[in-house]
Amino acid sequence: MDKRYYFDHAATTPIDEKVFQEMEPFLTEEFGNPSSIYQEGQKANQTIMEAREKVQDLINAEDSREIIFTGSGTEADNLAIKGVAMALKDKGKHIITSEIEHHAVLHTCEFMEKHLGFDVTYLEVDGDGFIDLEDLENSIRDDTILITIMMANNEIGTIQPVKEIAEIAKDHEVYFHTDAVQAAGQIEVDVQELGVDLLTLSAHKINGPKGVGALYVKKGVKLIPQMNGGAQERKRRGGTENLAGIVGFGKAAELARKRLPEKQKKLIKLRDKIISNIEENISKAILNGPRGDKRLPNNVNFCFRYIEGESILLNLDFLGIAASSGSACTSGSLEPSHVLLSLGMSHEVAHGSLRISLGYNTTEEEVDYLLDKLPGVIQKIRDMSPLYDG
Amino acid sequence: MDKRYYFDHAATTPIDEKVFQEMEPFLTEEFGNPSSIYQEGQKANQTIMEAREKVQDLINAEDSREIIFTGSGTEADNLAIKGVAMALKDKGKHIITSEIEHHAVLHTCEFMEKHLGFDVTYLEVDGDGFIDLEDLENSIRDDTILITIMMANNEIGTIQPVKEIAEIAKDHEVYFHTDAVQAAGQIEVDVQELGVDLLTLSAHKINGPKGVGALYVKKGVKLIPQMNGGAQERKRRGGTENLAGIVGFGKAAELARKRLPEKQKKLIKLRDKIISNIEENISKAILNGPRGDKRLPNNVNFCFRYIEGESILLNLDFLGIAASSGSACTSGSLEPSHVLLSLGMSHEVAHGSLRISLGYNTTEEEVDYLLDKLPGVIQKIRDMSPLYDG
Amino acid sequence: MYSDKVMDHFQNPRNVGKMEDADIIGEVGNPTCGDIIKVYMKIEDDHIKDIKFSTFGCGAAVATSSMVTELVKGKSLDDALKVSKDQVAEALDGLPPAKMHCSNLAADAIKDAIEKYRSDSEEKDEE
Amino acid sequence: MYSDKVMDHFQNPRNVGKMEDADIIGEVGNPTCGDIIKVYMKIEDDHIKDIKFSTFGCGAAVATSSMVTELVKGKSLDDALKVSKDQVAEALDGLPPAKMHCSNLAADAIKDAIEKYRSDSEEKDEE
Ligand SMILES: Cc1ncc(COP(=O)(O)O)c(C=O)c1O
Ligand SMILES: Cc1ncc(COP(=O)(O)O)c(C=O)c1O
Repeated sequence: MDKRYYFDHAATTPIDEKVFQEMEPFLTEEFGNPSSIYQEGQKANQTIMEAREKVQDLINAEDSREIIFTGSGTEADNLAIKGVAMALKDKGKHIITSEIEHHAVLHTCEFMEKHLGFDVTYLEVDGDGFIDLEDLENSIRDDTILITIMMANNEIGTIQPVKEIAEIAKDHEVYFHTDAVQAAGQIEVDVQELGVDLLTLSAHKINGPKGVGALYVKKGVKLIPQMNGGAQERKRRGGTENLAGIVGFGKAAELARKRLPEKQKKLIKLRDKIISNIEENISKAILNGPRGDKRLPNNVNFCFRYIEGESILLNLDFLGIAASSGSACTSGSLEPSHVLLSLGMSHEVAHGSLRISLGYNTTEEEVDYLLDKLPGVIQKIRDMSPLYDG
Repeated sequence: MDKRYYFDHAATTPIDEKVFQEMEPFLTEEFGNPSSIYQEGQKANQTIMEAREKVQDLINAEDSREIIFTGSGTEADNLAIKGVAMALKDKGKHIITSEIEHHAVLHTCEFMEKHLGFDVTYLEVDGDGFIDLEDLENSIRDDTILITIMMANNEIGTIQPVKEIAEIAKDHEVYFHTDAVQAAGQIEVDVQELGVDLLTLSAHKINGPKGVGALYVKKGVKLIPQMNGGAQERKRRGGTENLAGIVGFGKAAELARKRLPEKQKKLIKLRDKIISNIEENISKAILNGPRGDKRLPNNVNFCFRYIEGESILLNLDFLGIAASSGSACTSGSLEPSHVLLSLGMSHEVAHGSLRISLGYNTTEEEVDYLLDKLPGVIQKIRDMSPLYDG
Repeated sequence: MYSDKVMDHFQNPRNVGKMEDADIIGEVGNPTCGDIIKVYMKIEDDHIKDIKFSTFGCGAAVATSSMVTELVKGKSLDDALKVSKDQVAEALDGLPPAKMHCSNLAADAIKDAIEKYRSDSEEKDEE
Repeated sequence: MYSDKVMDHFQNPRNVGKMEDADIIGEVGNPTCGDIIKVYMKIEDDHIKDIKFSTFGCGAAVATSSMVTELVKGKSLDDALKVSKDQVAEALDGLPPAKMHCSNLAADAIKDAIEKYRSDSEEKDEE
């Protein structure tokens, strides 16, 4: 196989070799059911405890029992929203979120509206994807029971003022959940410092395996379990644990924590190099999302006028480059990204977006290759476009 | 480590070497997100399609699109019950199940009662764990929308008359879901022949990995998705797919299908040897569940009077033997198994149960070791018991 | 996702480009839905003498544009009108279901061009 | 799940067995909840001269029975009464939280025995 250039770490990341090594025994000899009381089961149980502590450390939770392992980031988002909403429905049925949440949050909110009689406010965002704190505060009602606003956006890398949101939530005695799937491993995520009540993580975005996530639930927060079954996860999430997946998640969390400072420094440099290079070398390229500190270190997102995203991706793919246009999860849909539309962009422009997302192991050489190839690809597609006049 | 004798295949099974080999590439080089359109993603997507076809083959589904991959058997049970109930709630809010279902079904039914206003009938079972078909038919009401009865019981191995239940359900135009987690790989499971509408599977019970399950949903069956998020699984289950897990599930399904006839013959012989040996050599040993054809080939379950199950397990564990007392999932609880109580047993007797469950690779030598050690263990504990008079 | 033929036509589109001296230009789609196809034709003796296209759209939109121009080139206008979307998809060894309707507009662009050409001619005849 | 000490006392329970000539027998629990503990004592000079137990129950129930008999053996009845459940658990290097309450009844069995013994003695005194 020819060398591949992977620039889609926001969609998923390669599993770190060390993570795989940690998982392997639990896919071979060590197969006990963590609920069993004999040796094999106790070993499995112990292993999960250790993984839980590593995830705890990644987000500086007070107690490892505040971590509930789930089958994905999506499940953690579902559990947070449905679990809190059902626990507090007698207090009120109003939820506040933003227009640019991941579908795991947005579609769950829609589910609450459609099937469970909840009322949801979708906060608008500004041109860089930020919510307005005054807006947020004004939208809180007597019957508001939950605010769910993502820590960092998966498409445009906008980092929301989570700490300020948490303060507002606390002032009004409303629970605050944040989806930190894209933030963890990229920026510091300290649940105690941030003051959030619930927080979502996903292993496969931090060089861990797919199919395992976690929900942080601060001690004392009321939550009705959504996966009914056995007594696993202290009765808060039934189902035999994804033992190997959890072990991998633990190791990935440990590595992510250790690597953070160095990775951040490196990726910010690469990110800014890509942004300025594209702005210099490609006309009519519009950066989506903010610049600087408020942008994830690993995220670049541009709209290239007159052309459509999938064509860009396919052409890059021929050249060995993997990137994405909007969230990978939405690629089944034909609608342009809801995030870009929320920024105020026209459909036409939104169709022409390209997300380049970096990983801890992305090299400067890879970036140079991308920057060398991209202008030609954009030009080739523009030359075919009826909207482009040279 | 000393040799271990694993007799808890109903709790979980070792991952087959061939299954692990199939998974390994997807935990190392092949890490694409199945939703991505570039090479890596398409490869992952293709791989999931192939796994889906293998699971389809295991249960002889008409179309691979009838298989929804989930994060566990528990999730599949939750999806079946909640999904159908929410889709049909305008038609009626009555569900029929049995008293001896797995907690994944029972607790989901309780959730429907407590949180969503449904009404649930829990059918009683006879001394061998069978439901009464007349009882079932009589309990169907105008507002009944779903019958969920497990194909085979995880504790006592009772195989329910699923085909007959399906016919009754069809006569009354009620959907029928069956939890076949324990049946698949042990007896033939042919969804078309059985005539079921929904059916649950779990990979880790057939020598596949933990943390992946599947729900068969017959074409045309209405179901409201419960995991809201991306467009995965044809929009019926959001969340980035557990790629390696699904690959492993596919391989495990393929192997389970191929091994079935031989495995069945072998395990029935071993099972019946264990049963008759225990009955001959240990007094006051009561077989739980039926004998013969209507019992899972891999299941043995006895109550030993005057003693308590955990003590048996711990003593066996010292001797290298892993077995279980009731469902592994319930070992967190202090209540004796709800299944045994439903058979009409007293609490005291129910506490003294031992489940021995076999795998395709269980050998006669292992069985002989178990049978050699068990009487001594039982005697040792009885000698300590205030209820035992010699 | 895409067949090899779609990929080939996407990567090496036939008849791509604009035509300065086209007799007629057909156009379908709009930028909101993400696909716009323009076809430029030279027509002689009621036959498509030459044809070019430009497309704003996904891989399927480009490939169907390319394929349809191949299919109609040299054909009489009547025969060109008979080229259906299904034929285009078939000639490409199929399209993903999601793309069948929204990104398979190229045949419509041909029809649009031919209809415009004919109504232009009628107008001229009437003059 | 269990500490090494619990496992040791479970596997090699001290003072296990019945006592034919016990001065008094204490008993707690019932088979419904899954734990029954009987302690048999020989008492001399208000001290526990000998003690045995039999237990129907889980690993924790056996281990706490064994441990409590060790803790009270030779003690005066007053001192024996002071042995608490927490002390038993501590002496075993802890018990799983779920087992703390329901399977840690052995100290109660001691109390039951001593109380019975004392009320028996009072009756005798009154005779
Ligand atoms: C009958 C039955 N149903 C459902 C389950 C749950 O499956 P999983 O362990 O994959 O959540 C199990 C096993 O635990 C089972 O035995
Ligand atoms: C912000 C955000 N939330 C949630 C998810 C869902 O996580 P998972 O893929 O583990 O279901 C993703 C990624 O897909 C994400 O980027």
